[in-house]
Amino acid sequence: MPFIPHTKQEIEEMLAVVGVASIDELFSEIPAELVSEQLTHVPAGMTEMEVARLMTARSQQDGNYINFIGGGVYEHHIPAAVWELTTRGEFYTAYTPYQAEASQGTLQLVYEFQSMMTSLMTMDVSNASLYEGASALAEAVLAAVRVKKGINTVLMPRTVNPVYRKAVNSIVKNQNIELIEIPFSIENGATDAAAIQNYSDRQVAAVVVPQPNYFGVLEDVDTLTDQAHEIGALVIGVVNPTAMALLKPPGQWGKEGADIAVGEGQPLGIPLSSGGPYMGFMCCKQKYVRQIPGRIVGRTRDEQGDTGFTLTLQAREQHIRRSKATSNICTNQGLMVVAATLYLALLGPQGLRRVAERCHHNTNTLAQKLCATEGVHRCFNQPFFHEAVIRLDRPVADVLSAIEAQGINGGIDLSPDYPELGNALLTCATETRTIDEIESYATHLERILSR
Amino acid sequence: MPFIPHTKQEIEEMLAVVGVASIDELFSEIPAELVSEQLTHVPAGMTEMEVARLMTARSQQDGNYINFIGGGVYEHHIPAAVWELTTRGEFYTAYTPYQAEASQGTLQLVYEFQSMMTSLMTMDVSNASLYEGASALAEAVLAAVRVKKGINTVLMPRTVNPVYRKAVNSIVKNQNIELIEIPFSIENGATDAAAIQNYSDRQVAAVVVPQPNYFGVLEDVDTLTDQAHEIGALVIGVVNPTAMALLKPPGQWGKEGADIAVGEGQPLGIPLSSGGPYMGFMCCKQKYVRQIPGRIVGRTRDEQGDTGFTLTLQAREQHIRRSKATSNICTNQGLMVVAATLYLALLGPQGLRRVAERCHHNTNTLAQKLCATEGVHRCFNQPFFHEAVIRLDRPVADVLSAIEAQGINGGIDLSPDYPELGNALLTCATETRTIDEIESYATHLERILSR
Amino acid sequence: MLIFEKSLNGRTNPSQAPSEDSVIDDIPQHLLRADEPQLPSVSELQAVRHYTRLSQKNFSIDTNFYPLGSCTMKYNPRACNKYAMLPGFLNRHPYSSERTGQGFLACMYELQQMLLDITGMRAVSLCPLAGAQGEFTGVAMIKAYHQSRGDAERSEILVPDAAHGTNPATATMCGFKVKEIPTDENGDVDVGILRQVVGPNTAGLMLTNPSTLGVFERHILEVEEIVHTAGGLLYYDGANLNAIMGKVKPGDMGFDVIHMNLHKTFSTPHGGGGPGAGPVGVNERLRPFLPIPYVIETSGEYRWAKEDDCPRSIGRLSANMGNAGVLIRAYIYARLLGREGMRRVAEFATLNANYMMRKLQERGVDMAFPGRRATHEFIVTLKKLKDKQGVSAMDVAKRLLDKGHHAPTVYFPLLVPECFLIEPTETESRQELDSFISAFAEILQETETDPDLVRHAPHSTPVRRLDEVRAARELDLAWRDESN
Amino acid sequence: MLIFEKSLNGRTNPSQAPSEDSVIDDIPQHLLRADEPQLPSVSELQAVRHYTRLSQKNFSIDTNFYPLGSCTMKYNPRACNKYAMLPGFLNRHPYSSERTGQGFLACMYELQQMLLDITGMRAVSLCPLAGAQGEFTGVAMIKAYHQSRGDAERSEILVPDAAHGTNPATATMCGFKVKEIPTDENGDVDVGILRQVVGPNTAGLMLTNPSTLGVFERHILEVEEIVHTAGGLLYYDGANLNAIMGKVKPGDMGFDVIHMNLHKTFSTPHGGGGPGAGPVGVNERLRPFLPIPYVIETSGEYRWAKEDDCPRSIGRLSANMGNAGVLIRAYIYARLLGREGMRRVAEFATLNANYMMRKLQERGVDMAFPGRRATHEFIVTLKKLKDKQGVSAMDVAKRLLDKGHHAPTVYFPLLVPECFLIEPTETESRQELDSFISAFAEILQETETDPDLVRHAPHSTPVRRLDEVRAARELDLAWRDESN
Ligand SMILES: Cc1ncc(COP(=O)(O)O)c(C=O)c1O
Ligand SMILES: Cc1ncc(COP(=O)(O)O)c(C=O)c1O
Repeated sequence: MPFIPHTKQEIEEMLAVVGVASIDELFSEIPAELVSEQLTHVPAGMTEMEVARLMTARSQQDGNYINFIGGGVYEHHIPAAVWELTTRGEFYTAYTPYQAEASQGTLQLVYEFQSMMTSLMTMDVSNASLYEGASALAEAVLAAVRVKKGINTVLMPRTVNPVYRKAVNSIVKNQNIELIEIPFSIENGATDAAAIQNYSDRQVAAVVVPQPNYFGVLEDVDTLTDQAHEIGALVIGVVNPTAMALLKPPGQWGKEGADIAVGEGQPLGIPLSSGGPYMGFMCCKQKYVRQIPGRIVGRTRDEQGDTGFTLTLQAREQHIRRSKATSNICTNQGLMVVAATLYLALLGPQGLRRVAERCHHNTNTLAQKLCATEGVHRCFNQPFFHEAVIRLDRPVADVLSAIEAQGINGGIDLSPDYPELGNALLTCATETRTIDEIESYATHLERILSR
Repeated sequence: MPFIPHTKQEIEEMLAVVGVASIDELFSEIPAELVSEQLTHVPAGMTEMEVARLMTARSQQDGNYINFIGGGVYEHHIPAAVWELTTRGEFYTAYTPYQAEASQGTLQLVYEFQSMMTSLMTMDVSNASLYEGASALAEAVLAAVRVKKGINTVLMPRTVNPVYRKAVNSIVKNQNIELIEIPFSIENGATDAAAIQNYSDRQVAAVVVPQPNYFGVLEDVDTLTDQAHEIGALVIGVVNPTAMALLKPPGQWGKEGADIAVGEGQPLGIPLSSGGPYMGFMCCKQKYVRQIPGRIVGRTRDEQGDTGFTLTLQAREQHIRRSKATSNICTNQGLMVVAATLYLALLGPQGLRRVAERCHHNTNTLAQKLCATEGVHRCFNQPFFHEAVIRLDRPVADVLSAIEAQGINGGIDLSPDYPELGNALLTCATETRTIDEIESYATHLERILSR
Repeated sequence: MLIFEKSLNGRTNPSQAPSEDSVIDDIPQHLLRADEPQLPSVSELQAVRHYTRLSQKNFSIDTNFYPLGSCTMKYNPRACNKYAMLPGFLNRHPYSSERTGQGFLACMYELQQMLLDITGMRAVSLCPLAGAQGEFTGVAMIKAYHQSRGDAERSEILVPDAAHGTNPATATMCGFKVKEIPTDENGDVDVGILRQVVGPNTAGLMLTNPSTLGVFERHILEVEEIVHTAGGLLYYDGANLNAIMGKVKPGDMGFDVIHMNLHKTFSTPHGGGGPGAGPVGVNERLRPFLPIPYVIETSGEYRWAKEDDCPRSIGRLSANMGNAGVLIRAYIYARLLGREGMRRVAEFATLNANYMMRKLQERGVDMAFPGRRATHEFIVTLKKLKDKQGVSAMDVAKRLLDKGHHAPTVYFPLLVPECFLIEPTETESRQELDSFISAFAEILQETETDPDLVRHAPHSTPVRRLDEVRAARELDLAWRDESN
Repeated sequence: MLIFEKSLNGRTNPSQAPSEDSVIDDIPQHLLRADEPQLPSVSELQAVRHYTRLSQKNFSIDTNFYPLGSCTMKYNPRACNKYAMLPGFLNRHPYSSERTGQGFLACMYELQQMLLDITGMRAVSLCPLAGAQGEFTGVAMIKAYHQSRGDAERSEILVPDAAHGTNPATATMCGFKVKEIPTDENGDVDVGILRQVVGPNTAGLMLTNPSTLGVFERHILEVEEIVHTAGGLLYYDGANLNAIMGKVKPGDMGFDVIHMNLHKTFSTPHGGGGPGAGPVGVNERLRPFLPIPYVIETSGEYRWAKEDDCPRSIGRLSANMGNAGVLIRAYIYARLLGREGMRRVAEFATLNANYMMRKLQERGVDMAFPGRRATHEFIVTLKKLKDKQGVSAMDVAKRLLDKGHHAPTVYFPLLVPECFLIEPTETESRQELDSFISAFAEILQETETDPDLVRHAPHSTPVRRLDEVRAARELDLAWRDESN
């Protein structure tokens, strides 16, 4: 029996110990009318060899595209050591470190992760991960509303990733929280800072500030932060962690810094994988530590005075606080934290910075090459990072299909979410793209547009 | 600097400790005229990302053929756990277990491997691996000659894998050992047992007995063994380890059993990999334990009486016995032993037997399907296992090329090594081949031959 | 030692960073970072060695018996990892077109179909990223359902007192009030009280069955009738599906919505805390509200159902489409097991639990519900030991670590004093169970001969018992370079 | 506990064996096996858990500093493993045609070219499967060379007394007599004696340079002249190439034939004992004798040179074409390092060794050759400690294990009493070196304060000091089921 070690003789002996005649008798408390027939839509079991063959075929069916899509999820080089170590059984098959003494590996690693993330964000505190970027932003909104008791409004720039805005809304609307959209300048793609001033003192719990924003455009984070603080709102930064090796981190925005920083941890050593598993991160100022959700690891001492690590501040969590918990989150994305920690340790501050710089350089090159074709223009005149919006002279979807037929994933069609931008295409070239690939994209685009 | 952790400051401090001004000064004892210029044929270093790209392209260039080649190297299903564990750093990056107390993992594993191999072969002793099958056979010949002091002749059937015979000869001829070829019956492909009787008492150190032989033909191992023993020779069995789950093992051949058993361990969980690394195994009767080469692990006690494992009988080996050692072997194929041990543990006696049976079943099916085409015949009428020789009506090389163009590796052209067999093709279908693949081969063959 | 203590300014790993210099002078100075983040500067060997050694400080399934109740710590087949990590799966961008993902989507679609069969529900979405997000999704659907019918009064979610913490926490997150229903002395929901509590405010009841008390809720059909009659819906917390897979279907018990924990029942790894996957299944009534996206098939082509297809959906819960890599592992697991294997999971998980329960009883250990059959888990109570010897369940748990076994879940459910929730799972051999039972008996002996040995356990772990109070009082949550 | 002790008759792993029943009735009964081999019958989890736990009982590069002299235990980049394990490489059958292996062969060809450059030789074969087989190949070529000239008298191979055991053992295997050449007090070959010993019987001299004494052979050009003048050839044991790569080429020193240990210098893993790769390089003189196969290129196509191309070759040494997977790892390593990186390997390996040597000297440790520069390794002698304290080098070695460091090579070379051969390698950080130095100093302290602590070391390893005499006397080389 696959994965079941029992022999016939053992089964009999064990049934005798229990004092029943058959395994079915163990289920005798289940009302007879509920017991089901054989499953019909689960096929018969396969051997590992057969499964290997099936999965290899399935995975090859999906082809091998040269990727210029970003949109918050980035193809980066992942050092081989990252996943060779992350999948070690001791990390891969452990549970949440509830028994601290038997989990020092995971716990110390998470403490190191928290140290790395707080330093990258220049914040005081980090948790041990949330599900992914969008729900992390939702949790930040809920935390801000808890801090600002009684205020249920949060300002959400239209420059925030549309799927983030949708997911946040699906989650927070259940607590009657209202997200008010802040417009952006159609010239430069940046959030309209002045709009914040329309909200006077104490009406707004928080202002969300993306950096870079969904368009890759760099926001004037200092002004946005200061204005938000002026109207008494908290500032929730949504940032790309790779970018933070290069750009001013949330803790340094404006006079006081952002209050909470969240984002998608996928760029830190986590493969694209059709969308997951990824990892949301959340950092905050010390004073809000009891308001944030998710696990937190602390350094402490053991009975003999030696250093050790343990989960702490669990009184925020569902297994202790139940209906009064800061969140219902239990299982998080622990293994992705292992990968991210290894990634950051292998890259180091300079390595991460070089990756960020190269992404920018490549996207810059890409934008220039694409815009060399007639009818192709940059959408915004603002400084950008890592992603660029390009305007075409015809519907983007058709162009992307034609490019895909050449083995290239060209980017994201913005027109459904931002009709005001016309035929806008969001595209990106990380450090993994070579100049040949960038030129091939430009050449194909030119050919397609000249048809 | 890739893989070198030194910072500028450290280098300076370390040079100061040593008391030199520069690294070059550390090389001052090397005669100046010998110091070389920069390397010219080693390209500049690449990043891991670039190497990943290069190697992915190179590996994809080699295509993905459906494999019907055997010839002593077999495509088997390898459980995922085998290499996920074998490449754990603690196995992968350890050295030979010279410090036993710091190497109990490797040592116990090797002891378990020795236990598995001796049981599979029904022999008393196993070593901890040799390089691969052919050189293991050479070492067995050398050991036999050591046992039979003064006798330098060994009988080598023509049914033994030709590359094995060549390699053995390259190795043993340096000690003036003569290999005498024993012919085989052209009807049934089996070694001519009667030929052994031509050699009277005490002229022959050993007779090599393959099972199955290179053609996949099953030898009458009992008769061969008894006749060899009758003329006072040792018997060296060369066997396929998978087959030993099904076939009578060397220790049970004839009245007294073979004296030494060797072979290629590749079928036990080791990938094809263009020819290596594989693993030679060698087992023998207790009385010859001091004559065999290679490392051997023994179970013993520690200072407190607890069980532990250590290398033993090292007085046979080069690092102790130097010019009087049984062999010059030092580094062996340790990591392949890890894989083989895991493979055997995961398959178990019944699993291994099912693999052996399925290989036979599939090759049988393949032979039948191929021979359904006109002009294609089985070469031999003898029972076989795992491989089959097929005779075509035209040169095999051309047919194999045509089959290859269809994405199929059809087998081995025997005509260069066995011109007496005509257009003979050695082919094989392991448990990894599906009936569809077998039929596709037959269909393509029919089409090609009907041209 | 922390990785930071091995770090040295100026050390780099050039193999891991792009080698070409880049132009960034178009980014204005005031947007740039001035300082360097305190990430470690270590060599590749230092990183590999540090984290390899750290890993060895963990207990895990691959190294230890891990009978953690409610968590289903069973063998994670290595094949699931290997084939989920094929480059074709890893390298696909989530926003690339469905045309470029038919192999992946086929797996997802078939997984949906299998889950429907196993749960007896009518539609399923693979989106939720863990059990708790599955719960959120389910309760949000209940809310949307009542709202769609103008039934706005229903502001309460009922939860048994034995429920997992995520149940009440979820209800709150969805804007509901939580009402606890007590458990009767046999471990079933107190049906009498349930009858009194339900009413026009009842939005629904969340139930785990088998419950977190290690027993099957025998009054399930009565409970169903009470709640449905009152106009509430029934939510099934599928964390314990391992106990009944292939034997009973939640849909047949009358549940309207269910989440599953694939990281439990379908054996995807727990990864030291995650990731998981918490698909939700619904009956016809709730189908329109399912979260997006999920996979639909039209004439052999797979695609994501999104906003346009599902106008009444509760929407998205995350930026992407579920923990795809986890779902692929679950899919592989399901294919390896097949329909017969699914049923055997429940059977042998249950056999192992009942065997252990009986053996421990023979050694004098008290059960919380001695009159009941164990499901895939059971509850031990060490109250007598605490009262007599002053040795707590936590002490015994720590001492188990010394004997090479991970401790069971302690102090949950909250209503059983000094309790262990013990779940051996079906993949453990009898030898392993016996070894745990002997260790347990040895410890009980030690509580008499040398209670301090137990009170100060563990002794053989990388650290001794940790001071959790200090951890919470003197918060030290991140390393900072004091030398700077 | 052995895996066999976890085994139970009748337990199977159906996922791992073909599911269909097979027909085998055409095989006659007398050729079949009657009994079942005693392989373990364990579940997948039992196997995974057993071998995961076993692995943790090893010291390894990935977990410990491992300054094992002559073995070059440096970081094995994980990228080498990952990309060598790509399915395209793993799934190729060695007897498939060269057309189906151009990607693989390109790597092999380029590796040959790089090795030629590094060694200064004229042709190279990648066949030999380890250093010792490389030596065999080289000495067999020397034999073939003399034979081809009718120079049949040459029956002796000269070997310095400091040489690695494989050198004399190889000479014997090739049918030569071995003559040992002593070392002078500074660690160089005694040139005076060499002159006396060479003659018409001299087939060749095997030399390691830098030698196994941790010094560069300063008289190398003189030695070369003596041997060549006598009509012998010069064999270079390249085990220590790590010390001089990119700095000096063996070809320039006048060697006729050389082997390399790619599992040392090119950082392919040692794997607990292997596999290795021991390519041989030759100058023009020996080129015709190179073992087959090796890769040749004609107009952009790669193929194996075999019997027909190389009629005077010494032939094959194995059934296939070298340890391909090891060679790919070496190739990747070479590409990661590049030409500059190669040179740095030698430089920093040498810096680390000289630093350690000086630091240990400062702590009062005696060097075997205090007047010499260390190469990438150096020799410590603890004779004084043995004489005064009765604590042996082996005792100190075992005590080092307690401090978390693997011991250096002990009692080799044989001519230095109570010696340690210490090779830190270039990939270790100064922190790691300092930590070893402190541990060493601590142990020296302990030999005065508590010598028994050292004599009975190790104390913290999975087992205490093992009885090797018992192991050899009461041979127990395989487990047998005593219950049968
Ligand atoms: C009974 C029960 N319900 C819900 C959950 C929450 O699931 P998750 O941790 O995947 O969010 C758990 C997990 O421990 C559980 O045991
Ligand atoms: C100096 C020297 N020569 C030769 C060898 C033999 O190499 P291998 O172990 O690869 O056979 C070694 C290996 O330890 C060595 O150190």
